[in-house]
Amino acid sequence: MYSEKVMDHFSNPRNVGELEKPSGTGMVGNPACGDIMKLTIQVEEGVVKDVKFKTFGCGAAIATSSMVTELVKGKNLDEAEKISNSTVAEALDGLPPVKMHCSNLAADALHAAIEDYKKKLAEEAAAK
Amino acid sequence: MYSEKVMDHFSNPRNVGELEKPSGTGMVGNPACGDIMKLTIQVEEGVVKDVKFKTFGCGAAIATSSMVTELVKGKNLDEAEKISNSTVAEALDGLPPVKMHCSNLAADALHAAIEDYKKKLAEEAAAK
Amino acid sequence: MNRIYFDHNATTPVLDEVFEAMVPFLKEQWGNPSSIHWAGRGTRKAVEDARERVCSLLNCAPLELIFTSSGTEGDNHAIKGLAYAQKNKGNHIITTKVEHPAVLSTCKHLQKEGFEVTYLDVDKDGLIDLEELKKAITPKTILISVMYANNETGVLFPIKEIGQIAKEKSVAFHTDAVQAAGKIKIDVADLNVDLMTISGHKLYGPKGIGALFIKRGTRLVPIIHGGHQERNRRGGTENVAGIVAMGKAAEIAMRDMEKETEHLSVLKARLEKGMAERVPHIKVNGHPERRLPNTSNISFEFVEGESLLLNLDMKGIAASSGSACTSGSLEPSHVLVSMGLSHELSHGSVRFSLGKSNTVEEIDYLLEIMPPIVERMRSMSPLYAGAK
Amino acid sequence: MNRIYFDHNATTPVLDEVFEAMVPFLKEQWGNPSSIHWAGRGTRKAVEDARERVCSLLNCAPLELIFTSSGTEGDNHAIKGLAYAQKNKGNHIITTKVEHPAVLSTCKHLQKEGFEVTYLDVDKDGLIDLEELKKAITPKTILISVMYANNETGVLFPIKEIGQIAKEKSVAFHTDAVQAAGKIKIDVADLNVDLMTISGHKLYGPKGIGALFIKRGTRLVPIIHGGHQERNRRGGTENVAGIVAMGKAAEIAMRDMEKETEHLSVLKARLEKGMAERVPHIKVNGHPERRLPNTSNISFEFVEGESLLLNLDMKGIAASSGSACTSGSLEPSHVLVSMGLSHELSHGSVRFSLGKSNTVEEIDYLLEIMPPIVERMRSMSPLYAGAK
Ligand SMILES: Cc1ncc(COP(=O)(O)O)c(C=O)c1O
Ligand SMILES: Cc1ncc(COP(=O)(O)O)c(C=O)c1O
Repeated sequence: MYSEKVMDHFSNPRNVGELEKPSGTGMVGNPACGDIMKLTIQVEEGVVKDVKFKTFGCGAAIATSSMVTELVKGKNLDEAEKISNSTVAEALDGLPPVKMHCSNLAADALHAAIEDYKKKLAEEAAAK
Repeated sequence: MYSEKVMDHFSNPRNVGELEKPSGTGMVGNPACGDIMKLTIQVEEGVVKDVKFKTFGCGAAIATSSMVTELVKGKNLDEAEKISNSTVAEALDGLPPVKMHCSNLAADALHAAIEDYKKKLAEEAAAK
Repeated sequence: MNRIYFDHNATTPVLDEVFEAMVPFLKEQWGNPSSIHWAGRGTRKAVEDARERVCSLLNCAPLELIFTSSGTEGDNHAIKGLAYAQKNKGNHIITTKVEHPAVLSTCKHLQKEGFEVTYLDVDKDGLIDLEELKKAITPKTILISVMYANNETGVLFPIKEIGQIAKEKSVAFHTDAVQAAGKIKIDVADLNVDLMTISGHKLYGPKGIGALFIKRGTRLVPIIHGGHQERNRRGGTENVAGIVAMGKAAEIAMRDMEKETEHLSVLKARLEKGMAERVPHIKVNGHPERRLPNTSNISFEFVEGESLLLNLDMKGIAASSGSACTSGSLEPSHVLVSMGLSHELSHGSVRFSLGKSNTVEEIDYLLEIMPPIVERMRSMSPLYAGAK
Repeated sequence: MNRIYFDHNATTPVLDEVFEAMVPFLKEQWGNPSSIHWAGRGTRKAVEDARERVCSLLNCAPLELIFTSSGTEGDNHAIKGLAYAQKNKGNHIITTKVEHPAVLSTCKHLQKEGFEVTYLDVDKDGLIDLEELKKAITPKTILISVMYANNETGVLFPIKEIGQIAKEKSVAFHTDAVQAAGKIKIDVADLNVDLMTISGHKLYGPKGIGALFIKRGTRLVPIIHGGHQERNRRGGTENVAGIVAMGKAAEIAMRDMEKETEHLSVLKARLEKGMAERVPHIKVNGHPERRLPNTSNISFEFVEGESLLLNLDMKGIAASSGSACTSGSLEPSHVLVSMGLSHELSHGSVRFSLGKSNTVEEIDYLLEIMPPIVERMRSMSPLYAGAK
């Protein structure tokens, strides 16, 4: 059912955990769907220096979470925002059709985290 | 499908043929049903002395024809008239359910032959 | 006693290769194809590989084929499924008088539900008149169902021409190809067919497995609702071993088709020529050329078919009278009666349907024993006397 | 790697004895049971012998049982067949929210055709309220369909009591006994059941064969119309090898039932007790006592079922999450949700369904590897942090 890459990321997920003081946090999904992803990012000088994930979900959900952390690390925010769910699925050599929707939201989590970071930046700027 | 007795009478049918000068002739069945039986009887002093059959039909039709000739030979007319289709079927150790109707009309042929004989007798008597 | 099987249209033996192909799926690989663990993964792949093989036989795409449990189920699924799906468009179905009971009973059932069915006549050769078909089509016509090859006579219908007519009138077209598949080349891409039924046990696979071709875009109401199997078109855990067997059987049929056609044609010609030379008062039923290479339906005047079959059986020869499926019945063959044969001639028919393993020697043995059998049965027939 | 199979509710291996019984009907005895010649006679007898064996398992008469191609077909045949046969009497059907998709999809389809369906709720143990059932019955109710044993949780429904209610109200009663047959004693004579579905591949027979008990006098509209097979109740050439296999499987199930029940109960108790001791935050789903001897459905809080299954699979253990038939879906189990479990708990469930060949060692291996797997997955879960 799953590609070897998916199984690799599922069995050896990269960057599991939660950053202690993240620049931004993204949480997407819902329990009805069976997938919840939480992504924390550390942004320094416009570059994603560190990233960690926690995921409740199926094999696809965990593998896409892991993959998105690999893809984004070291990228600047512009590049990071261009990472889409299909970028992630492709990097994993594809996902089963039934998994293309619900369980493929790691990029959404990333974008939510970036948004959160930007919002915080704006708030900080406004507070100054 | 058929009992051994049926197969015996089918493979070695008794009394096949047509009497040259029968006392009575019975012909029953129709081509739509796939069975036609012709029974000729020789009656002497109220007893069926000889009997022969010709049958167009399936295994059951041929076996019942053969069996009825065996059953009736030597019987007086009263006894002969008591032979029914179920007597014949029983004597053959039964017939498949689907064959109980159409192909089981040897006794009918016998009764038709006896009727024919009686009619002729009556006509002869009337002619005298 | 030597056993000779001339009843391949009733069912075929399972080829050794086919049996060998299914064994692993009964012994080690018995997992449910829907399971995501080790036990299921191999069987899912096996099902999809088999699907591709069957698709090759018909020249269709894997998405266009579902597995069924029999030809009968396939016919029901195609006809009811299309009728229910298009009942808002119309309620008229056209078929022929000589279809298999799987089609006829289904159509009769639909009549009870308010559908109207036209049963086209056939001529003495067993073929329909295409002009009549055209005339029968009304704005309410939603489906034409005409068999590819008749099971009793082997008569081949002009499927491509019918498909063309159906296409012009935008009417869906189903063909029951149960007797054609594996015996002659079929190419659905070339045929304008929307639905095609086939069955495993008529092409040297096991009983209990069949397939239905559903052209892309053709919507059917399923007859077996359930899980997501077969892309929601037929529920139920897949008959994996049967499916694998059907795939193998299809592959072999493709591989051997040319050789087999040649082999069967030679045997059939020998049978028909020899029988005509040796037995008077016989009639080969069905169009002289437009027939399957393996099927010879012969009426023996003045005698009844079953009694001939019993005699043949006692000599080890298996043949049939009418279709195997109606052999429990006393009705004369509806196919032969529709072709205008008298009741006697219809009742007096024997179908010899040949197959892979039959030999010239077997045909010659039949030709040797048949004349005395027919002669003996005729001597017992009240119909014969007059004819002599 | 050692392979351990804990997914017997999805499908079972074909027993060697069962395989051996079917081989002759794929190799030498491949005749059509409808044929009157030598090739058909033996297979007709084999079919009828098998029917008697399956009837013994259910305690019904041979006339009351037809063979189908699957449990799903049986459910469709029973429910649609009864609904169509009695549609003049009423259009209301009562079932439960936790039926197998074979029943649920069929009922949903009937709703599209104008039938009304009541789906009874279940309580946290997975059982229906009999008072609610009684209240749901109206003069228009023609059918009650309640499963014998739930496939996901193993919960056993009070079939005898439901049958009594149905009888009092003169409503037909169908039970999907696919998961019960072969695992617990079934006696239709004692149950007031009119229709009962069973399936071969859940009792160590092959896939693609099932049976439907139809109580004498119960009229159904067939879903597969065709020849005269199965006394006109289901057309199509019989799946002889499958039927023989199912007969053998039924015979073995009868023979070994007591021993198996004991064996499975011991294993299940060990599994549930051991798991509770070793893994915190788990919940065994379904009524504590009224369950099949072989089924353990366990929710592991904070983690998702499929990821547990993948981990188990990597260690050679086959289990399932939800029913195998819906494992291609992302919906949480409708059964667990109906029992009031949260979406998280429903998604986090694993079904261990044990079988004949499972051993204490296998259970112990599972108990050994499960805690670290769950711990690892929980450490990755955003839901877990809060709970600690
Ligand atoms: C309770 C129940 N009913 C029906 C079915 C369907 O049976 P089959 O797979 O034979 O179609 C299953 C099995 O998947 C089941 O568990
Ligand atoms: C033309 C035709 N259609 C349908 C069928 C039914 O196929 P099955 O026996 O697989 O149900 C048959 C075979 O009996 C047939 O010859």
